[in-house]
Amino acid sequence: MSHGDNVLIVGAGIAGMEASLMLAKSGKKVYLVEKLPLIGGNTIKNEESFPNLECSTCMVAPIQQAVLQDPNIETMTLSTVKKIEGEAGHFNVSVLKKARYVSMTDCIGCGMCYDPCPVSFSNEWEENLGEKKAIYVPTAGSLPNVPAIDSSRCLNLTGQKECNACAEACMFGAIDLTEADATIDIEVGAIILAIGSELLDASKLTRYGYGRYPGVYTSMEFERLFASNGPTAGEITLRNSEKQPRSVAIIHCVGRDETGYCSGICCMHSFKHAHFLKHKLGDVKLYNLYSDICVPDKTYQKFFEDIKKETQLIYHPSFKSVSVDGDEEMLTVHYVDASEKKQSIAVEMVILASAVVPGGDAKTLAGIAGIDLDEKGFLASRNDRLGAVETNRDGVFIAGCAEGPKDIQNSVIQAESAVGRVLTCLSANSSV
Amino acid sequence: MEKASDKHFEPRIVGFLCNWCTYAAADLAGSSKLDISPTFTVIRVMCSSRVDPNMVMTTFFNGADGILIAGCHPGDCHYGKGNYFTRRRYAQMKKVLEVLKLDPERLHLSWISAAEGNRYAEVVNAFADKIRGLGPNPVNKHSLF
Amino acid sequence: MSKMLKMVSDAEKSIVGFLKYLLDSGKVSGVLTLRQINESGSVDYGLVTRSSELDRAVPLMPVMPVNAAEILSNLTPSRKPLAVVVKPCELRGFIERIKREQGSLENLLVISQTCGGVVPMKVSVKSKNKTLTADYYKAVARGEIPDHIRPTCKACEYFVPMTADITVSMIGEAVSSCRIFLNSDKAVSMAEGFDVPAEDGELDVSITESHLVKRRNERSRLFKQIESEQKGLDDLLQVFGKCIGCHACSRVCPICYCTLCDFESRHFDQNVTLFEKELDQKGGLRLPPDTLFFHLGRMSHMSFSCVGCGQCTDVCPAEIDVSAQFMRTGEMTAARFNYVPGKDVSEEIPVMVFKEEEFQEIGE
Amino acid sequence: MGADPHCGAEISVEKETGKTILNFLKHMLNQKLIDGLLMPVMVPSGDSYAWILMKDSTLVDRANPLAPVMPVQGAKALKSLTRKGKSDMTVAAVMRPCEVKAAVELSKLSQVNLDQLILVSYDCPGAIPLEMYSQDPAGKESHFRSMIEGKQFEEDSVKPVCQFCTDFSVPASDLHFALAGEEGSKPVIVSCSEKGSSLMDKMGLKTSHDLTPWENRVEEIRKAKSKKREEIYKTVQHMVEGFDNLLDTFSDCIGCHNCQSACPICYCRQCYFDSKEARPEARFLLEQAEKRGGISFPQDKILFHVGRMSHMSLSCVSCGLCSDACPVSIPVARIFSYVGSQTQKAFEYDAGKTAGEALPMKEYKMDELQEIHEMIKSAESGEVPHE
Amino acid sequence: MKRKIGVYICECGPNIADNVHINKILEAVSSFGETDDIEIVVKSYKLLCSGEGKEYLKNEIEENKLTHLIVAACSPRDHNSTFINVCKQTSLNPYLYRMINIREHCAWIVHDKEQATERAIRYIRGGLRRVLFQTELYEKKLDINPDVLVVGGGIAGLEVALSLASPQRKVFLIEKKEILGGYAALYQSLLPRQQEARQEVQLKIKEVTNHPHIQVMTHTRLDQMIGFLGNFEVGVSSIGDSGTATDMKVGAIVVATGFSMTAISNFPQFRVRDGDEVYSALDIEGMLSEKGQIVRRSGDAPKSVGLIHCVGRDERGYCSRICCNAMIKIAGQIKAQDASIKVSAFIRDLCLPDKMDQDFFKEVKAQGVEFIRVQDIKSDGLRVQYTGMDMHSVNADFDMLVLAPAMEPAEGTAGLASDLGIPLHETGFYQEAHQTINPVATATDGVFVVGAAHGPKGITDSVLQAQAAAAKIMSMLIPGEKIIPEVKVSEVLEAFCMGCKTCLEVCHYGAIVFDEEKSISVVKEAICRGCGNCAGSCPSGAIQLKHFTNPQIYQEVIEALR
Repeated sequence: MSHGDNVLIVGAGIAGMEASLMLAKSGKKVYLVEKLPLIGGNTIKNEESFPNLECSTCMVAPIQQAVLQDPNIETMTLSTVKKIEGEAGHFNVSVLKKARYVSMTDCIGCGMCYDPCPVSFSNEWEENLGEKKAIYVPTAGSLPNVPAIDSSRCLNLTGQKECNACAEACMFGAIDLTEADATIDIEVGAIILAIGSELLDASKLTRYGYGRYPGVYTSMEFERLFASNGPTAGEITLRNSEKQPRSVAIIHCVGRDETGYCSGICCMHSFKHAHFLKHKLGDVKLYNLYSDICVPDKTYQKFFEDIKKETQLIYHPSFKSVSVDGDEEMLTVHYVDASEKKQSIAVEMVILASAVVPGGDAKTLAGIAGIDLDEKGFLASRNDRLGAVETNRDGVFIAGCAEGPKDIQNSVIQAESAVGRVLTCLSANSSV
Repeated sequence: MEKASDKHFEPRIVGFLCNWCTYAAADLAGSSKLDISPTFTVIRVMCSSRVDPNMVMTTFFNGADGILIAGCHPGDCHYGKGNYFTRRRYAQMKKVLEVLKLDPERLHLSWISAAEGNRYAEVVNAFADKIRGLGPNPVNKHSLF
Repeated sequence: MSKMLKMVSDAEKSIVGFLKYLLDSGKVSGVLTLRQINESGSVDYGLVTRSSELDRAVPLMPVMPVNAAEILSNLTPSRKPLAVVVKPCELRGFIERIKREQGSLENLLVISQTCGGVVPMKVSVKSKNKTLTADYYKAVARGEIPDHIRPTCKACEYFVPMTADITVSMIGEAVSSCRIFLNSDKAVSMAEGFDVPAEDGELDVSITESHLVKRRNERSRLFKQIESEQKGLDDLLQVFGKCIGCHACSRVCPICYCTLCDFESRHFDQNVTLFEKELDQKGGLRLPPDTLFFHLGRMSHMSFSCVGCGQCTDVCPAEIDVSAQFMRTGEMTAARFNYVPGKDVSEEIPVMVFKEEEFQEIGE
Repeated sequence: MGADPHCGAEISVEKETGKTILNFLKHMLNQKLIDGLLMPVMVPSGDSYAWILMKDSTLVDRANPLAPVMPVQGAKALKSLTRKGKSDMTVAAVMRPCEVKAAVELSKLSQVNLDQLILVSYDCPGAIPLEMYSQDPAGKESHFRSMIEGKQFEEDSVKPVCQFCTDFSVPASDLHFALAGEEGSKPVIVSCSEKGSSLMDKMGLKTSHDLTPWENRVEEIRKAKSKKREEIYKTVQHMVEGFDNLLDTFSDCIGCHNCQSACPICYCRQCYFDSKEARPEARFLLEQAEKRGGISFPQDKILFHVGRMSHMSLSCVSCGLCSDACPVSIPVARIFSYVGSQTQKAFEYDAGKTAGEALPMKEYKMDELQEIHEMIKSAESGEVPHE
Repeated sequence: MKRKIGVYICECGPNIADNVHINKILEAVSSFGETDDIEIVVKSYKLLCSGEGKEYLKNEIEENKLTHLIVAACSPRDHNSTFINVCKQTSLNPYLYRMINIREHCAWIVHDKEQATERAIRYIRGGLRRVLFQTELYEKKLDINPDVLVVGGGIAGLEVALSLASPQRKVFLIEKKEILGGYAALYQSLLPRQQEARQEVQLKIKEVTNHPHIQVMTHTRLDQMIGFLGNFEVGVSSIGDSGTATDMKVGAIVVATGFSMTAISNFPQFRVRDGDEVYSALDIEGMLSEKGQIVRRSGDAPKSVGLIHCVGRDERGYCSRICCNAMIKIAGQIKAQDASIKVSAFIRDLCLPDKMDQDFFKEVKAQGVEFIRVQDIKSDGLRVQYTGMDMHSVNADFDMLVLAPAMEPAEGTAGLASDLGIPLHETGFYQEAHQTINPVATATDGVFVVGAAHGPKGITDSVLQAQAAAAKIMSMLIPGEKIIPEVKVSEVLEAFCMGCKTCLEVCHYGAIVFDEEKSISVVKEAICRGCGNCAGSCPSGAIQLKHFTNPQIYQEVIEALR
């Protein structure tokens, strides 16, 4: 198989994984580059995904397994793309593979090394709601089931102390604190960028009081709070007290105005959260503050209609008018209603449905790949085929939330679509 | 019949778990090193709908003190609709055991998703405790079966 | 001169005592015997592993809930020694099954009795066994044929077990005592250490011979009766005409070991078009079909192995005396091959062997 | 097929109802409205009946549409005729309501094809146990006749299940002979389906007859019988509730599985419990015995019956054939009738009432059986489920 | 033949070794077969999933001439495939091997070492019993036909055809109308995403019609389909009097039958009489591409236009996703035509889920279009009566009204669905195989649904789905290669099947068919996914799931009850 048949996929979220599997199935060699120590992306942070409230792990785990077991897919975790040269058909790519300090082949994921590690820090993957050791897997059931060492935390690697606790605990000699970062050069015929997205940093929008009041959560924080494999094992309890909230306000469209677009998924996400709360906590007072209800799918409105019964919908014409203040215990949500009247509600918990924004590394990657960003900072599609996966650089395609906010379904569709374009191009190249 | 009183009674509990959800949950429980009743024997099937009444009844009358059937939550079936049929067959078997008052509590159905490692442990242990409370399956207690 | 145990208590007590010894001494790990399982007097076959469980054992009870031959097939080959108490015809049935690879004698200690016959199920179930036994044992002790036993039992010539390791003498024995004959070395070694020491002794032929005569007479009477009733196919229809085709007879038959009888198999379901043809010819036809055919077929398959246990008659919902019919046909076919079903494992089943020079008369 | 009669017509009356019906059918045959008739005919030995499919009308005279006994369930006869597809000839079968119900159940299992069948039923006073009948055929014949003519539908000389049968009239048949009218009323032919009414049109029957008196009478009897039913079910309850009672009730069972082979609903070619794979290994049997001090033979004594309940009780039509077939007189029929009534209630299903209705185990609804989820919840939250 | 079972216990370093007594297990297991004539080879190894481990296992199998293999280690979900691959490199059929999970199910969850050991032994003995009942199974390789049938010549159908057609893969494109392009071809201008790509639709049509490997059949409908992924046989016929029928063989089918729209006269709350100046959004599209501008029937331009969104949304039970954009576009065009025209858009919610939409909306709003949010709205002729969010009821008159009715399934959808064995969603659109992770596939393997036939969507999403389906097909049906269907499928035991069709009705994939001749069920192995629902439904065990047969499962049960 010529290098022209190889494909580089950046980002191992649902889009990247789906694309990898399909390309592998059609006999292409796939390099799947992921910056985190685990694959699965944001999907696996959701316990249940809308609209069917289907268990995400049940959906995604088989896909993760398949990716890791596929002989045609070389998964590179903790890795980032540093250089892309050449053109469609033959790109030269160099990938920086950060040291994991744990051997992927020798480690069998028994987790004996966690306890001995003397230091622990808050776990970003768990939205800092949980702790992790310097040697860690982001969450129970992470795949690949091999821990990594956080070089910025490890006493030994930061030179604070000659600590070998983990290495001593490991019976497989899988831990090597001397491992060094490596740069790997690969040749591929096509590239799919599926680096996903992030949520708008809610603390930037001070009026919502995020970071100021412990009772204010981002939607992703709440996801982890609800997740049965999350930091609280699925117990919905308030940050500062162990209590369950008795009243919750879910604020839609956080940052819609600032970002200048509707993220399309927050409404469903927020309704899902209302549903979670109702079902886990029983008698809890719920408010959903919205200005537009965006449920663009044949199944979504029904979902919305069902949830409507469980929460109190509050319409407000202006995003600007919504703000949160209060104290450790109680929060007050202020807004201006349809007839221009100031209103406020008192709640114990606020969940902010923050806008979906480009990943922090989008800009850099765009630079490396030599492709345009759109004015929102997402990777720009050329869409001269009316589709939205081509970029201005031939042979480089985009998929998933990297291209713009999307739900799982549309990420998957776009990933498959990108694969379609790749296969058509490669076969065009080869048939020539 | 003896109740929780009999101390050293270690029940024999059989669990038919679907490969995609509950078996995965069992694995998660394992890798989370949770404490799970050693009286519970897992039997893996691809889908909970594979478990047929013959199998359950035979297992029961050959002395299982408890039988757990567990699969994906309704709607999440890896095979589309399998667990809806599981539910019907379970309802039928359960009904028969109820009508005959043959300790219907010894037969239990549960939906446990792949992420619910903790819940798996809870369900299994709670079930094991209930069975301990019920005492041995009467078919094991005399020579007439 | 073979060995025997001279017991002072009645046959039932004696043999139960012996069985307890076998279990307690660990010489066997299980005992298959009839048990009385409730106050109302229901009897089943139980495989018992605890000697306390033998308190409800009634090994010699003149009933036959199931023909033990099939049970023995399921219990064997056994990797541990078992003692089994069965009636002579059950043993013969088992021998026939062994010839068909449906079990083995390995690790079995076979105990049987000189059998006074068993009572029909309906009787045994209704009278719940208690009442009938007393008179029954008296009659047996007197060497007579008891009343209300199965007609087939009355006509049974093989009431002396042929291949048992141990024979409990019943016919012509005093009710209050009994003799247990140890016919094999296995039996003798099993009895070693039992509180009653083995002494020399033979089963008293004169009694059995005289009893045999009585049975023979019953037998010929029964068969004459059948002959007088039936000459040809029409008469068979008389007998089997009311058959409801439930095939219970084949299901309880110790010889019919097939899991799925050919007559229930798919190539016996007819296409409706076939019915239509037949209907055009005959103007009328019976549904479900093949009721008579089934019996003829079954006769041709197993009658030469029929041990005349009489289960089939007992279970027939239409009250057809199936076993009499099969015994008679059986005797005729078996006689033809001078073959005695269940006599000896080494004796081959007629249909499994042939001799060059046999049956010259056929085809001439 | 709807179970409510559309219309009724009085028919030319012989002194005897059986004859009347026979003539009616003969007429259908001669008019070529049907190509064949399936009816009970006395067997040569004269002490039982067999199902005969007949074509020429001379044979018809030998048949007895109102046979006092039910040795073979009519649905079984129909199954043997149409299992492998519908016939080109139209066959009318005269059967008891429970036989028609069984036929309808079997049609849902594609064992009987109703397309070319005309199911003819009649108000059934019940069937006389075969055992009793064969002891005194002549006597029972006249007794049964007197029951019909005297319109006695609450007789105790019939099988126990018949005594409390509430579906003794107008099931899912096409034509039905209304016999249970008031004193002295004449038999009325009632059509219960499109097929039925079109036949009656063809025969030029004016279907103006008022059915209410008959319906009232039937309702009356039904009330009485359902009362009896409740009483009997109570006694059955005691027989089957709990391991010990169940064990005692079936203690005489010899495992011949004849209840199953007589059952019209048990359509399996080989019952799972007779199959090789259901037969335990010798080793396992001894292990079990060692664990429990002993085991009983036949091994599946209880398992078989409970297993059978969990399979066919949903379709049980309480015809009582299983009891007739039991060599040790276990009241299987009453037991299965009771269990069936319970399981059918649970699925809001009425066996044999409506053709074309899906069998409970063949379909599902997404949001059904919520009580199960409740049960699961409560069970897992530690409380004891239901009660 | 003497059976020789190898039992290999993976110590998994300390994970298993520390929590169970390996030696006790070895002892207990070695005694298993003594009474039957089975030879047992039982050993433990440090780490079987390691490179050396696999080598070791491979040699063990060959050297000991094992007939069966048990690996007692971690969860089969981790390493079953690992050891299957090991078997595949040896003479041992991988289906005579069984993996026993003594880590997640014993060592890690039972914290009393004795008990954990007892568990492990129980599981392994169960495996030993079971593996003896397992049978060799073999993969089948099926030839495939790479060609594809596309039903519907709208934008999605065109894209599928173009993405797939190649010298190795022929594409048949059937369209019931006589022209290609569908709705997309009617649009005079396209939504923000594709403004500069207007002519692209026309280009695609040309490209398709001239493509050497695409056979276009307009005025043609699909009549019937049989077969399975890789091997479908399809019958199509031309609509109308001639009705000539054609049969074709293809490997996959893509349904791109698009959508339809209810006439605006069908909504009771909006009374429209003939000649009223009330139009549907589509009428306006037509008007624009025809006349190049928006005018009343009289020919003069309207002074005021009312745009009513979400018409039929409640009735249909879903939001059609593109109407807001479409209407905003029209509003913009009216303003562009004459800024003095008063344009009022009556909205329920603004559904603008694309990153570009919001700007587009602001742009248009800036042109002076007034957006009025209503809770309830009706109209009679040109008079609109609405209730705002402040609950006030208002009347307004316009000299033109434009309604945006919901997108609905194209007519014939239900019929085609049953021909192709695809379930319908309650909204009447086709139901996808899995809404989130398999959105373009359907219950029938090898049949795909794309574009608005799948649900309301715009051109971009339709094209994406089209390319997605194309990709699925390209990765499934590679010209010249074979496909390997599931091996662990159900099989009917002819001798026992009574043909009650229960299995047939519970099967979700239509993998079981009825053989009228024999009057029994028959499993289509190429379609069966091996869930075993059929086996669970059969009262007599006449249908069995290979590798999960009753005897096999029951062996585990027996051991569990010991």
